[in-house]
Amino acid sequence: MTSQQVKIGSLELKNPILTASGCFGYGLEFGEFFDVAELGGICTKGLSLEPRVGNPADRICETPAGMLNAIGLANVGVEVFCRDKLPLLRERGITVIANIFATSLDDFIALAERLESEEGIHAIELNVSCPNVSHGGIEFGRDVKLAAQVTASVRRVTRRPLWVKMSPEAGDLVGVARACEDEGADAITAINTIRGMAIDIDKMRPKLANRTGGLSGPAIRPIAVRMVWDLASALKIPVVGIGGITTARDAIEFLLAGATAVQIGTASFRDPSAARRIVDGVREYCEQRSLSVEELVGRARQ
Amino acid sequence: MTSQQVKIGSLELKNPILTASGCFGYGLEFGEFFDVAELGGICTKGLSLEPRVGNPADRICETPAGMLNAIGLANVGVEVFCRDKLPLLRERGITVIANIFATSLDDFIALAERLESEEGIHAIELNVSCPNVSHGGIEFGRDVKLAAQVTASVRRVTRRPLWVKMSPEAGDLVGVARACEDEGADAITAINTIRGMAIDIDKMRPKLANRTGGLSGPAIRPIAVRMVWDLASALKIPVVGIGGITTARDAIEFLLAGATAVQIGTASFRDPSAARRIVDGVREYCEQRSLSVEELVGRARQ
Amino acid sequence: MHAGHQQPTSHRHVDAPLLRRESIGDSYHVLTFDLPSGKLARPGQFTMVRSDDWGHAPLLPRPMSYLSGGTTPSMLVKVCGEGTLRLGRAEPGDVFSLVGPLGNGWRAHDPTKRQVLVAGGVGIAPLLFLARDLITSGANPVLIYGGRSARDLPLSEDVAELCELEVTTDDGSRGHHGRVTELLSRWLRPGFEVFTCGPDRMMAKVAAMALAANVPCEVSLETPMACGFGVCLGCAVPIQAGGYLYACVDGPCMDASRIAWDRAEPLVQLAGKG
Amino acid sequence: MHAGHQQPTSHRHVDAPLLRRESIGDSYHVLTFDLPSGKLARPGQFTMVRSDDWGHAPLLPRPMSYLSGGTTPSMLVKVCGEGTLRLGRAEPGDVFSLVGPLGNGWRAHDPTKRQVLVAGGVGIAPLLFLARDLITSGANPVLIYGGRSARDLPLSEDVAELCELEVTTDDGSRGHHGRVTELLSRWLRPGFEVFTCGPDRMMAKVAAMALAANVPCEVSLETPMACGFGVCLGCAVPIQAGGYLYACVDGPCMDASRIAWDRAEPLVQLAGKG
Ligand SMILES: Cc1cc2nc3c(=O)[nH]c(=O)nc-3n(C[C@H](O)[C@H](O)[C@H](O)COP(=O)(O)OP(=O)(O)OC[C@H]3O[C@@H](n4cnc5c(N)ncnc54)[C@H](O)[C@@H]3O)c2cc1C
Ligand SMILES: Cc1cc2nc3c(=O)[nH]c(=O)nc-3n(C[C@H](O)[C@H](O)[C@H](O)COP(=O)(O)OP(=O)(O)OC[C@H]3O[C@@H](n4cnc5c(N)ncnc54)[C@H](O)[C@@H]3O)c2cc1C
Ligand SMILES: Cc1cc2nc3c(=O)[nH]c(=O)nc-3n(C[C@H](O)[C@H](O)[C@H](O)COP(=O)(O)O)c2cc1C
Ligand SMILES: Cc1cc2nc3c(=O)[nH]c(=O)nc-3n(C[C@H](O)[C@H](O)[C@H](O)COP(=O)(O)O)c2cc1C
Ligand code: FES
Ligand code: FES
Repeated sequence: MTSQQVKIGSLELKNPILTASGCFGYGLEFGEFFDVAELGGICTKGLSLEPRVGNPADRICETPAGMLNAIGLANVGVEVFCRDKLPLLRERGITVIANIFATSLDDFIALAERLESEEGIHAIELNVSCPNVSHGGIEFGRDVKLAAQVTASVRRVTRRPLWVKMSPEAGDLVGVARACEDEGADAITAINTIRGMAIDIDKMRPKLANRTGGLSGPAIRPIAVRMVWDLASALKIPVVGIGGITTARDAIEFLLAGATAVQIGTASFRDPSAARRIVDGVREYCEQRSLSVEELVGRARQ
Repeated sequence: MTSQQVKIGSLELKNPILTASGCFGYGLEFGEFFDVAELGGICTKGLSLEPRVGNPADRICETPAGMLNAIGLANVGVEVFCRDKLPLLRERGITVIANIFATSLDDFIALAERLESEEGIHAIELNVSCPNVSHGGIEFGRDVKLAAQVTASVRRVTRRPLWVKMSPEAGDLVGVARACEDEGADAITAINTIRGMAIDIDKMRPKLANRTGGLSGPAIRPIAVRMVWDLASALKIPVVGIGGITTARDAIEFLLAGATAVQIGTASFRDPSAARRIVDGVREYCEQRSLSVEELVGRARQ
Repeated sequence: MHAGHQQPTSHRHVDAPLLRRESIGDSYHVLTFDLPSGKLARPGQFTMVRSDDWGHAPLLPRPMSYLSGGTTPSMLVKVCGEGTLRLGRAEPGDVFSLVGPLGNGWRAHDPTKRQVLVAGGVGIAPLLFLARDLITSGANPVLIYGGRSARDLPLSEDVAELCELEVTTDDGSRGHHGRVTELLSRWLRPGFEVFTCGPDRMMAKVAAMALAANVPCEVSLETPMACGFGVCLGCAVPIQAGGYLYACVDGPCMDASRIAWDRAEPLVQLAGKG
Repeated sequence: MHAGHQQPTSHRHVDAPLLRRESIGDSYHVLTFDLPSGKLARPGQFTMVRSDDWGHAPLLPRPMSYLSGGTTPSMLVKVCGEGTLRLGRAEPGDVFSLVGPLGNGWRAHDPTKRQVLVAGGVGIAPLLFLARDLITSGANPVLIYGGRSARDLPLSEDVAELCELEVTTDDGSRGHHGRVTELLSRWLRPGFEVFTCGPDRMMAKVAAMALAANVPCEVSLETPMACGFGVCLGCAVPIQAGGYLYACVDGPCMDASRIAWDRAEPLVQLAGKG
């Protein structure tokens, strides 16, 4: 039995497979498909201080080997999450990474403070990179100074492991990540969706009411793997890889590139049990080579 | 009969379908598949002052709905092109856009000067955005000042229509394009490939000898359409759209987004006659709606 | 948000072999699956269908209403793009991933009323399933069925054998020459309730008429869907109360009066595709 | 760069229906196409095969050597990934896009010499085609055929009927227990010339032995290919003279002595896949 455990800062995960924010609801909706506690952990749908209804329809459309989404961070809000969802997650023994989102520094701080008092939250993931909201958090993620600032501010109010989720559109990705590392981030998550657009040529207008949406799915995997490689080369803290992972082979690609853990996003729509299958597939790959997951991390770089 | 003609600055194209640099050789290799003169035009493989042998193998690999390439701008060099290829292109009545590439300002200038004396070149396309060569042109394409500088310098030495091809990785894409417009570019081409990586999990190392390669194909289309939309909103000069176009429907998507013409890249590998078929498909679409191509341009924006 | 979905249930995701494919013309196909272990579907529910053979594209599973339930459930597929093209080519024995039954079926009918079922094209599927159910429970529904032309009225014979049927076609190639809404008016009286599924533009019109006439009206919505069980939030439906409901978990069957049809414009635009 | 490719020719891109698929075990399939109008292939040439049904993934056509030419050419496909899996499932009547014949075939044989054909696994295809040709032209080739096990020697019966055959398997399940290179040495004498196709690692070894023994050796290379006709420059082969040749237009058949095997390391790494 090879070890599947990985450590992200002080946080131990039973395996490197997490589910991605916005693609796994609040972690409860999948209970009917498999025991979610068997995953390394889950990232919640992005939480804001107040509930958000999200963008008008249409919000999604399919593209070659990918999809565009402009959900607009619809979510129940941090209060309802703590009241209705978190207790059930605790009960089920699920490792929870709370993905939080705000449009101002103060709101980011308020969110982190609000969660600090709650039990059963194992890490905070700052979404500074959502492409789908006007004056959205994405500015934070594209600018080195702003990213540093939001990381530092949240760092001050939480003792929990702090992850920062990168925007692939940051002109200076590595610079932004380094700044977050310097301000005390425990891990960098990469990548969020890439802004795209699809046009309905019969109706002669964008398919999404929001015009643009975030591109996700297998189509973006090569871009994500490259960014994870670049980040892992530049950073001391762990990188959590994400982008188009559909099979165990894909997950292993990210581990070999230098990711310490990975997140499964769009693949859960295609197959609700995708994350569960990937856990098994990665274990099998390790068994065949009698390598632990930690021995896989960054191995393609040697 | 609806008009298929478009104007890009002073250059008239019989239709909006061009072939992309590096995906159509020197325009001669396709003579066996169809009459290339029926296209709006072709962009040559990137030309440098001296011949280049290119990168070690493997240079390409397939990804979901896309491919990575790290050819390294292998090309016969501007002299051989002018001696062996250009005369044949002239003979066949093909509209030729010379895609040029250099790693220094002086070389860009020398290339443009060398081509100025040649007949049968209808425009110059500056590749300031190739991701596959170290100290490669890409720096020019990512920095507003450098992009402006190279455009201005080449502008001074050529009377030919001057196109500048954008890097999708410019943090400030619109800013870079505006700078080129201000310095006298006649059109902006978008987009070049996006840097990506694929890892062979059996060999545990990157599939490409160059490690990273440029992602092209249908996978990147939504990103390209969005960038063309953004550029068309910001610029006065025409935008030439490119990225994942495989069918006439895809080409029309770019036109509706604001592109005045489009280029066909990877699709020519999948079907050597792709560009030819797209010319027919676009005409058909126009006929059905009795709209000219120029009436399609930017129509999704109204 | 969608409490109904939070008790872990099982058998909601199965790999099922196709038992048979009956083609009706070249654009409609009835697919029947063998799924002894699956959860049983109610009329109005749907399933997310996909095959691993699709590889990376088409990427997402395709939502399909149940035409019939039980352990050999069937769907009626209209070919209109990449995914349905592949479904229309499926051969017996091919294995498909079925996530379902999903969503809320039609609301229970009111035994004191007569049910008027209004179907447009492929929208017949969930209504034929409903009609069968109603008849077993002693009701006597009438079905108004409209399509572009005679070719776009799949399964109308089955309906005719089952209950009262009124047919309309846009081109007059069969039945009344016109729209279902023209035949609907005379049924919009006290003592009736409407159930409708079809192109969104048609449903919007039917809903408006029913509401105006004070007749209860239930619609089955088609929105783009990525997951089908309430996690992607892609299937938003704007509602009168403000904000959105989610077609996959709060629907697809809903009381028409809840929907903010005015804000549902893009949804109505889907009509072409429905 | 590849002058041979610049005179416009025709019939090089046809949509051809599959005539039949003969499967050998579950991982090898002989596909025979009907292409009355196509250009005729010579041994050693290849074609780029794709089906529109593949949609966007697999994206690129797959290079396949001709197993036989004429107006009903055939290929031997080994299933090893997404594309070959689909090819292995093809049914008669399915239409494929064939771009070819492409590349240079085997160089003309030397009538004063005897030809030693060295095949590894699926590399048998272009060599069986060559053997047939040699025999029609009065030559008397010998073929050394190696595979992992007895299951990996497709078409060996056909070879046996045709000419002298020596078989080796890595696991000894058939013929000589070992590698082709062990049987090769005794043929490496004046008066012989070698033609080889198989895993790159095998070809590298065969080439090295032949060169050392001063016996002419022609190899058929497998490199990744996007276009197949000299425009993508993806199929680079490092050569002794420095720089690169392109397998699709300068090959796939080349004189082994031209290749810089030392710089071809990634190519040799492909061996696993060949
Ligand atoms: C709850 C529900 C029940 C449905 N029941 C049926 C049924 O019984 N029979 C039937 O033939 N069709 C039904 N549809 C519509 C069916 O899902 C679409 O026709 C199908 O997804 C089109 O896929 P495609 O790849 O062929 O078309 P494409 O246009 O290639 O699909 C592109 C993308 O758009 C989405 N899409 C396109 N049209 C629709 C649509 N009308 N509704 C939702 N998504 C769409 C697809 O899912 C895909 O993600 C239903 C839809 C929903 C939401
Ligand atoms: C000139 C030439 C002739 C060939 N002749 C034959 C033949 O007669 N029979 C046969 O079975 N195979 C032959 N091959 C190899 C065959 O092309 C590959 O096995 C096939 O492309 C694999 O595709 P896949 O999708 O199944 O595998 P995947 O691994 O999924 O393919 C992924 C990508 O890698 C490429 N690739 C993978 N393996 C190879 C390889 N060995 N060579 C080149 N590209 C590869 C694919 O084309 C595709 O682009 C030949 C290759 C070349 C270059
Ligand atoms: C429908 C949808 C909703 C998403 N919502 C969020 C979100 O709320 N917060 C966030 O940080 N990322 C969100 N993402 C981005 C994903 O977490 C992930 O970074 C991205 O989809 C790339 O991974 P994938 O290709 O595996 O899907 C969302 C993605 C999708 C498809
Ligand atoms: C094999 C290959 C070689 C290329 N070479 C060049 C080049 O020399 N110069 C250039 O400006 N772009 C080059 N490109 C980029 C294409 O011109 C185009 O911008 C990109 O591939 C996106 O379009 P597509 O998705 O239609 O292929 C190359 C692309 C490929 C796939
Ligand atoms: S389809 Fe995903 S939430 Fe409704
Ligand atoms: S395969 Fe494209 S140049 Fe050889």
